[in-house]
This record gives sequence, C-alpha cells and structure tokens, in this order.
Amino acid sequence: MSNNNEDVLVHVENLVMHFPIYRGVIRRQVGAVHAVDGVTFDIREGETLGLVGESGCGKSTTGRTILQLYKPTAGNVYFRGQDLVGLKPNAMRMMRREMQMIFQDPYASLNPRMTLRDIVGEPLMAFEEASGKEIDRRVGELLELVKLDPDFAGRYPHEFSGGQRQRIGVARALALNPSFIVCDEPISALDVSIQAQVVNLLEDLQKEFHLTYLFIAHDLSMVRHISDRVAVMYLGVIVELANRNDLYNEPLHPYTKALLSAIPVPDPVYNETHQRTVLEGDVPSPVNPPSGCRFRTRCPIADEGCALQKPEFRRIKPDHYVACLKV
Amino acid sequence: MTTTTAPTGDNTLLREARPERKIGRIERVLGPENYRIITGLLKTPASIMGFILIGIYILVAVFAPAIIPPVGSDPYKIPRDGFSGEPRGMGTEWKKNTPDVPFWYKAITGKDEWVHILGTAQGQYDIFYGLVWGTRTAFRTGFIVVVSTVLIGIIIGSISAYYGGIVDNVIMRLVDVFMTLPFILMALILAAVLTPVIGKSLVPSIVALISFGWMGYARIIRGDILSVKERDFVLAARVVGVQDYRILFRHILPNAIFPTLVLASLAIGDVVLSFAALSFLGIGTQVGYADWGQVLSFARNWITSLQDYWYIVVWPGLVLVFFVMGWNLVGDAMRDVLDPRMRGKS
Amino acid sequence: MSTYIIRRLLLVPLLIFGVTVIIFGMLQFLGPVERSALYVRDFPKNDKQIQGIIRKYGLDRPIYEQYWRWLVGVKDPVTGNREGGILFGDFGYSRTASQPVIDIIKNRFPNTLDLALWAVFPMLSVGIWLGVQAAVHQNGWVDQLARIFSIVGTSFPSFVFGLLVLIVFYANLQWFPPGKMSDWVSQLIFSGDFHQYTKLLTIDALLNGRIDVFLDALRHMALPILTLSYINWATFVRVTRSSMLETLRMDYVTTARAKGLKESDVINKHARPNAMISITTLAGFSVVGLLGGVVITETVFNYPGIGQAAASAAQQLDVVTVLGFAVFNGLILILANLVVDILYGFIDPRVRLA
Amino acid sequence: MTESLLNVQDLETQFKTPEGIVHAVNGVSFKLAQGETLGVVGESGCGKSVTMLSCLRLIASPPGKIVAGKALFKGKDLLTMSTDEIRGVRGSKMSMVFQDPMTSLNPVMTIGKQMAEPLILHLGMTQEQARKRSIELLGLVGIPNAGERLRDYPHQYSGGMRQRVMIAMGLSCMPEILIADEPTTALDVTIQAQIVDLVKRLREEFGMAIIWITHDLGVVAKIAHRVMVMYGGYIIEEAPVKELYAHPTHPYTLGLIGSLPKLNEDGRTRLYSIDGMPPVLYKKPQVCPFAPRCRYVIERCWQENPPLQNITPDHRVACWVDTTSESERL
Repeated sequence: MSNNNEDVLVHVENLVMHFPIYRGVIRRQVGAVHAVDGVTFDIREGETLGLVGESGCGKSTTGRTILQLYKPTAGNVYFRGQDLVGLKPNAMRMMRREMQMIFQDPYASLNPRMTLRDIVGEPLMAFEEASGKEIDRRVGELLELVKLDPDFAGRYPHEFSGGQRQRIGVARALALNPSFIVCDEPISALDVSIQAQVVNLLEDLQKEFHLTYLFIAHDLSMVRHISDRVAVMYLGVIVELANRNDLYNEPLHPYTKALLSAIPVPDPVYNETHQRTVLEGDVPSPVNPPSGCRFRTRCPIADEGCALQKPEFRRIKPDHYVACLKV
Repeated sequence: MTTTTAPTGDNTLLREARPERKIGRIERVLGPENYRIITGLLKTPASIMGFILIGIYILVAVFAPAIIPPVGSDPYKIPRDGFSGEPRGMGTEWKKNTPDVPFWYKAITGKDEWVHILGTAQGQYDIFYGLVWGTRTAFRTGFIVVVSTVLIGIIIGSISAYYGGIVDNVIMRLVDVFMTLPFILMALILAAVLTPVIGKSLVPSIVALISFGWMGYARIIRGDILSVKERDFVLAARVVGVQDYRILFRHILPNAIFPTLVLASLAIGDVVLSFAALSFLGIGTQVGYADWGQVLSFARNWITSLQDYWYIVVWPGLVLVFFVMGWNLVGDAMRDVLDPRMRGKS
Repeated sequence: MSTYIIRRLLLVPLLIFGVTVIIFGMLQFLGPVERSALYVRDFPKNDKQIQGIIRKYGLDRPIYEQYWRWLVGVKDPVTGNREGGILFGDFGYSRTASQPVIDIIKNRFPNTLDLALWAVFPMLSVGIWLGVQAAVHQNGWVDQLARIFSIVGTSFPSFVFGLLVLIVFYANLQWFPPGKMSDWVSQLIFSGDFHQYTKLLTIDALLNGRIDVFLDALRHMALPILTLSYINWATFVRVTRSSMLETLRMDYVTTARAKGLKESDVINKHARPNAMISITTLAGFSVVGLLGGVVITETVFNYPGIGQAAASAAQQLDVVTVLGFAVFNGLILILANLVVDILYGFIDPRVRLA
Repeated sequence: MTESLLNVQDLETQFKTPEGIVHAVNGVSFKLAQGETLGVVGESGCGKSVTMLSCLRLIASPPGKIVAGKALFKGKDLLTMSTDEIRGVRGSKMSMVFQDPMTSLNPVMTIGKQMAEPLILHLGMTQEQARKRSIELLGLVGIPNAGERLRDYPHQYSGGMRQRVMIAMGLSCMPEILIADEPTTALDVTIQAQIVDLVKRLREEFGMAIIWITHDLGVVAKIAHRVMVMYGGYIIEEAPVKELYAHPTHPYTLGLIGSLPKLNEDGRTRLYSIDGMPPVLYKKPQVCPFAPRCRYVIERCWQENPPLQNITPDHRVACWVDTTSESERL
C-alpha cells in the first residue's frame, strides 16, 4: 500500500509492537503480547481517520506507538516524510509540537496538583514559546477556544466535571498549534449527553485549524459520524480500511460486517426488520494469535485455507483495502 | 407563547442542586490535595486530640528549663539526690542537687522547697526531671531517625524505581533481606555492637534504628513512583514535550512522595517507642541520662515490690504512651485522608 | 503454582546469604580477641596465644575467606574436629554464660516457642473476630470500641503494658506467680519421672497426662501471653477491619445478597474468606514477628526464653553470643516466611492456578 | 391489564454524604407486567440503578436510606416485609445481574459453588442435584464443557463467559423478574450482541419479566417493550419502545436521541448536544430539574416541577412544554 499522494501527513509502515511476557522461575521471556502486528496505513492532511476495534485489538497501542510513546518492535512511522522511529529523544521532543494526543480518561490525564494555567501552559513553557504574562494570555485564549471561562485558569482539575476536563485536555493538546492529534477514545468515559458536546468541539476545531485526527474508538456509530475514512482492527492487524461510506454501506471483510451488525441501533423498527449476524465465541488471546487469518476462529465463512495463509492487505477498489482471502 | 431562552447548563439555577464548590484563598495557595489533607485532619476529633497532645509535648520540650531548671553542666544528666538504691515516694523532700525553684512552682504550691514531685527512681534520680528533659531527647531522636530513614528510603526507592531492571531487583532483594530480620532484635544487636566503638550515648541506638528502619519507606516510595509513572497525566506531559527533569519534579515526585512523606513524619511516635525499648533493655545512653526508656528501665529491678513503687512505672509509662498516642491519632486520621479510595471526592 | 513455589524457594539461599552477610558485617566491629570466641572457649591470655588464634582461624585473612570460615568452620589439623561453622549449628561460645551459644538456644528456644504458640491463638482469634465485627457494624459501638482499642494498643509499648500488668495482677492482686514454673514442677522434672518429649512444657505436660503441670505452666505464662497478644491485637484488628470493609464494598458481596443469602452467610462465606487472603500475610508476619518480639516481653517478665537471653547478653556487650542468636533467629524467620508465602499461594486460587 | 407483577409507588431513596443528603430517587412510580421487558434509561447518577436496588432493599444502609414509597410485588410490599421474607424473594422470585462481570463473582469460590448456592437455598436441592442443575443451566447459556468448568474459578473465565454465568445464576430459580443492571456496558460490541440475543432467547423460554437498566439507547431499542427515561431521580418520560423512538417528547429524551449519530447519515451534520451536565440534588427541587439545560424552557418550568402526565394512554411525560413539532423534525 504505497501511497505517494502528496497530502499524506502520517505514513505508518508495517508497524509492529510486541510486549514481552516474562514467566517461569528465572523470568525469561516466554512470549509476547502481539498488540500490533504489522499495520500499514496513511493519514492524510486534514482528514479524520477512524480506528475501530474491540478492546485489546491494539488500536490504542497503535496510536501511542505512532507518537513514539512506545518504542516500536519493528516498522516505521513517517511524519511529513521524516521517520520518527530511531529519532534521538531531543529531536523527537521537538517533533511533539506537531503531534498531540487527547486521552480517554479525563480524570487520570490531568495532574491533580496543577492549576489549569499550569496544565495548559506547560507545553508553552516546555518549548519556551511564552513566559509570564504571555502564558496567561495564551492560556486564556485556549480556554476560550474550548468554550471554558478564561477565569477558570487558577482552578484545579477536580473542580470540573468529566466533560469539562476533557475540554481542558483538548486545550492542552492545542497549545502548540499541532497539525496532528491522536484522539484515544476521547468520549468513551463520558455520559451520552456530554459525548456530543466533545465531538462537536473536535469537529469545530478541525475546521478552524485544519487539524488531522486519528480518532480511536470502539463506538462505531460515533466513528462513522466523525471520520472521513475508517480502519477496522482485529487482534493487532487492520482487516479493512475504506472511505466511511464504502465501509459502512458495503463492508467486505466478514469481521467488519459482524461488527457493524452488532451495533445497537437506537431504532426499534430497524431492529425488527434487520437480521443480525452474531459472532460466536471470544476474541483469541493476543499472546497466541491464530495462524493464517487472525479472524478465522470466529469467521462464518472460513475454511482450511484460512489457517494456512496469511491474507494480504490489498486494494479492492480505489481507497478500499481488505485483508481477507474470501473477498 | 413559549419564550425560549438559551440554556446555560448551569445546575446551580436549581438552587437545590449541588452548588459548585468555591475554593478559598488558602486552598488556592496550598493546592487542593494538600488542602484536602489538612482539612481532613482537622475534621475528626481524634486527630485534633492528637494535635493537642503533640502540642503539649512540644511546649514541655521548649520550656523545659523554665519547668525545671537544669542542675550542673549537662542539663540531660538527671540530678541525683543521694545514692541509695531504694526509690523514694512522691512528694518526698529533695535534699541534694536541688534545682532552682521556678516561678510556677511557688505560685502553685506556695512552697520554696523543691520536692520529688513524682518520686525518685533507683539511685535517687528525680523522675519528674527525667521526664521533662526526656521530652527533648524524644523529639531529638525522633526527628533525626525519621528524617534519616525517610531520606534513605526516598533515595533508594527512587533509584530502584528509576533504573528498574537489575538495579531494582538487587535493591528489592536487599530490602527483602533486611525485612526478614526482626527489627527490635537487630537494632538491639547493632546498638550493642556499636556501643564499645562509639561509647555510651544516643548515637548507637540512633544509628541502629536508622539502619533497620529505612526499608519500608524505600518499598512504598518505589511502588508509588512506579504507579504514578504509569498514570495518564505523566504520559500526557511526555506527549506535550515536557522535559524529563520537569516531569520528574512537577508530575511524579509531588504525586508519589508527598503523601508518604507526611505519613512518615508521623512515625516519630513509633521511633521514640523503639528507642525507649532499647533504653529499657539497657542499651544506649549512660545511666542517669534524661530519657524515658532509661527512667522506665529502673523499674526492672523492683518488679517484686511494684505495689509500693508503682510510680516508677506509671508516670514514665504514661508520658511515653501519650506521646506515642498523639502521633498515632494524627497518623490514623492521615491514613484515612490519604486512602486512595477517598481521593478525588471533594 | 509450582513456578511460584520454586521461585520462592530460590529466594531462600539468597536470603540466607544476605542475612549472614549483614550479621557477619556487624561482627567486624569486634577485635580479633573477641571474635576468637567464635572458635574457642577461653579468653586468650597473652599476645602469643592471640597471634596463634589469629593464624589458626585465619582472622587476618581477606574478609571473604573469614566469612567462609565463619560459615563452615575450621578443621583442627591435629584432632580433625571442626571448630566453629554457623551452618553446622556452631554459633560460638558465650563467655558471659560460660557455655556454647547453641546450648543456650537448645535450652531456651523451646520455652520461647511454647510462649509464642500460646500467644498466637488469642491473637488470631480475638483479633480477627473483633476486626470483622468492627467492619460489619461500621461506626457502631463495636467499631468505635475496636478503634479506640487499636489506637491505645499501638501506642502502648509492650514494656509499659507488661509492667502495668505486673503491678495489677502480680504485685497487687497476686493472681499469677512469677517465673516459668512452680518449685514442685521443677522438682518433678528434675526427678526424671516427667518425660520431656518436646521440651515445650505445656505440651510435655499433656503428653505425660499431667493436667496439674499443664495448668501450672499456663498460670505462669498467662501474663506474658496477655502482653504478647495484646500488642499484636491492635494491628490485627485494624488490618482485619480495613480489609473487611474493602471486601464488603465489592460487587460480589452485593451479588451474594441479591441471591437471598442470609447476612451471616454473606459475611462468613463470601466476604470473610476474601478478606482473609490479605490478612494471611499479616498473620504470618505477626506469628513470625512474635519470635522476634519476645525480647522485651521475656525481659519484663523474666521468662527464661531466647529473647531474654539475647537481651541480657546484649546488655553485657557479649556480641558473639547475641549475633549467634541473630543468625539462629534469621534462619528461623526465613523458614517461617517461606511457609507463610507458600500457604498464601494455596489460599488464593488466583495464585494457585496461575 | 390485571394486577401488575411489580408496582412501585412514590419511591424515594436518599444517601447521606459529607456534603449533605443526596436525593437519588425522588418519588418514582411505575408498573411492570408479567413477561414484559422494561428498559430504564438515563445517565450516570440519574437514579436508575438505585431505584431497582431499592426495590430489593440492596441499598447499603448507611449511607443509603429508602425514605418513602411502596414496591408491591404481586401485591406484597417488598419494602416493609421482614428480612426473612425479602431474602426469600431475592434470587428466587426476583434476581439481579450486575454491570461488571469481572467483580460480581466471588474470586475465591468455584463457579460451581456459587451456582449451587441459590439452588440449595431456595429450592432445597442437595449438592448433587444442584450440581446437575448447574450443568444444565450453564449449557443453556452456552458454556461448553459445563461439567468440568464448574470446578473453575471466575478468573479462569472470560468477561463474556462470566456474564453468562451471572445470567445463569440469576435464572436458576426461575425468577418472575430479572433485573439486569447495565449487564452489557463492560463488554465489547460483539459480546454485547451475544448477551442481548441470549437474554432474548431465555426470555422466550422462561417467560420472566425483565427490567433492563442501561445508558445505551441502542441496546434498549433492541430488547425492551417499554422504556422509562430517568433524570435527576425522576422519571421524565415513559412509553412503549416504538412510540418513544418515534415520538420522543421530553426535551431531555429528544436531546439524548438527537445526540446520537443518525443511521445512514452521510454528510457531516452537527450532533444535537445538551449543554451542562446532570445535577446532583441535595434537596427536592421545586422547579423542573432539567430546566437549566433545556432549550425549550418557559417561565412555568422555573415555578413548578412538572408531574408525570399521560399524553396518550400509554405515554407519560413530565414537561410543561409541547415539543411535538420538534420530535417530528428529528
């Protein structure tokens, strides 16, 4: 999947992230959690790429490895053509101005001992972009941007609700004017009525600052709403990647189909008229992923061939990639 | 008909809903976590009682010369009223080595002559003098031991957590070894070994208590640093490009060490107790040094006639017990406040 | 589970090494003359003898060689007998007690064990019972009582408590006699009619079928037992209470209630077994700690156990003897901790079936 | 409808906290018919779980307290019956399945023992009978090798499997009501679908009534016959499922449904969002609790708390405003 489009912002190539497991008497490595097992994709300038999958499929690890929060086991991550893997710590630190992250848990991701001014102003201080009064001014602007009262700057995170805290996290991510933000399940810890607030905010900011998002979530309907393209992960690999409409209207991979049909649709009439395919069994352990196609153990259309051969991640249609032998 | 106004989302308009907590100036200066700890401590009657107890002991320590003026060159040497072995009762006349009569004594008793308020111990050492000046000894040893053990604990624990891998493994096994040894017995032995080398003074016991007292802190601080390191806000700081040293000092240490530090500082009670135990067993200071354990140890020879000499046990015993209890009361409340389940609830 | 046990077993030599190194390190504060007590009875009389001992036992050799000799002893070239060697149970010679350290241990340790065994029962049963009651009736009067009890308990050093107990029950009320046994019992033991199977007096008394001896022993131990268990109750009640409170908040306790179980069954069948897992470790440590903590109690009550021997040796600065006790105690504790850890593994299915 | 299976009237539950008394449930009344599935929807803290836990008197007391109301189960008040009687109801006539299958099972007891408990207690079975029945039940909820797996401990089961065990346990005494408290929230989408299907199948087999508590409007649409929306400890709307989704009437329900991305949505439309957050009430409000966040708020909302009133025979709403035109637009 070599994409030489000029508007590619992030290019991830064959990224592998294994976490070693130490067991036994002398704690030697007996295996590894194959969290991410060779994923390749592009994120284009200004788009939102949705990354969906069930818990433990490696979607969050992918996001974090792209930001070099973990040192990848193999593979490369190019940001504007520059390979991030192997970059010296200080050089990588400089790159962080460009790429930011919004976290899932708005309670855990803000230091309880720091005020909003310190939290939101910290990136500015770290890169010496501003100091003293200038920081106060910039923090005020950023808070206004995320629809919080600038007068809140002296407050501590515990004075805010989950939704407000998530806005603080967004303000911190925006402080350095990044071009790329990894949104790691930013809404799944929030109440239903708050989720829409945060999603709307993210969309507004994207328009205003021409941001590029990697939007990681398990909520397929929200991903559909916010994404331009969507990638579906299963057990450490991407099984399908396509335009939003293609993927939701004509899913090709059996896992995508099952996942889509499992979405609880808030429409009782639809539910009566549409028959769903329910997958059997649990997701296998990422320590010992099945041979061949990862999905074959739960796949309704798998045969012996699927156990022998690893399906190639190939292009079926323009902008529609699938890893399945049966397609 | 229907006048539609823009919703504000402000639930305080309900009046009966939970008002948004306004935080005061003191809280803003101290930071919410520290403020929560302090207010939490001042809420329970038990911890207030603890603070009062500690306060009384601090006053006694500070004003020791005013309460009972020192006799001779070394104020920590308990003045002896003769050399007879048998203890003398409370209120008996003080004949030799009498301290100056302080202002309060006359005001309360109306007399000019000192008596042995709490009697004398074996060897005619004045118990009251020993207890008052022993308060200073208690604070001194307590602070030295606590500060040293916590410092050693923080350094070793941080090194262990920071380097990880083999360094961590070696340090933690070392901690295991030290933890296996029974504390009071080992402290006793080390103090006994050191006494001929250093001489009879506070030092052998202090060194012994430090040597076998740091492991708990090292273990706790290591654990706390490791768990804070994994918290999302540390990761978030890395993502925004904060320098490593700043992450350590702004994010990890304040959240990992501060709570332990406070808790540890309340361990003074335990330290003083162990110190007194060593003195009681006859290890440490010279005979006649103003130190509670020492005063108590005189009782060991009079066990068969304690019905007559109960005051040589009861007074020093109570002084020690209330001191330790003061710290324990505050420490107990502190443990509740620092309970992770209580965090985040305001 | 086997991995867990093997890993734990592998820790044993490491711990033995660490403990012996620390104690050996303390020995280095002594001069060679004093250290010679590790190998020979008599105090060397002149320089020549001293030099001879230093050469014979390698007291001037590099430190690691000395350590090794200390561990395994030195073979006498003439007689072929091994002299010293703590790993063979030769802890040196106590010059203050005029007998080999191991003999003191043999005489005294059974007494300490006897005391510790009897202190364990009240400590565990009352401590756990009170802790559970306090948690179940949180903020009720039992709870308040338990909290006061535990605060007072942790603040009361054993020597103060012991002395107060002596004032009340021994000096004033005269309910309990001093010492370890009455005269008639020691005469009985001396006469040879009383067979000493285990050297633990209470157990031997039962084995001999002598209830009177048994009761006499208990009467003599009552005050030390009370002191030892009281000191531990406080910590025990506190830990049991907090562990139980935590368990009672768990979802599976609500599940048990939703099944319609009786409240007593909810507590005894669901909550308590879970709370006990975390208490096991503490219980183990407390029992083990009893062996180390008897120093003070035995001294206060003048009970002829190993702790009192250690304290009096330390007072006389007889370091070789004290360190001998330390090595012995260290080895016992390593073993006891091992047992506790393995037991823990069996109790918690999450460890057992891992 | 003849006598309803469960009839809750004016239930009020409060919690004592250091900040004051939290009014978690403020006079809730509803009925449940035989074999019916009632969905209870709301955000965290709206009182939906507390309502159901109150009915079974499973509220930890202190700090919780049921201060008023009745919960008639077949005409008998659950709230005033003796502890022995309510224990006889729990797990046998009314049973519960909880949100987090990871923590709802006792980690140091085998699955077999935990399964057997209600069987022995309520049905007087012997150990052996209970074991046989447990195997049947586990088979019923789709756990393979049930006989062997009875000896396992919860940590040896996956999350989905544990929830199946919880359901099997809940059904073991053939209850007339199964209360499921967010049973699929902690599970993945595909597993969630499995559990929903399983419960639907068992409902046909056993014919029990179900109260399904959730915040997920999608799941409710799949399983419920009738839906109740809660906010701030009040029921603010209640209707048959199709009616509710077709004609949501309360502004809060409108907001909830509107805040979900639409099915078949193509272009980027903005999501309807409700500003602010749900309140924690320290006193029963004299005004509409939703007023501060409501787009349609009128003067009257600030004067009186609207009662739950019928707008059609089976649709109840607590609102002063007529939003019919709005719901058609959605």
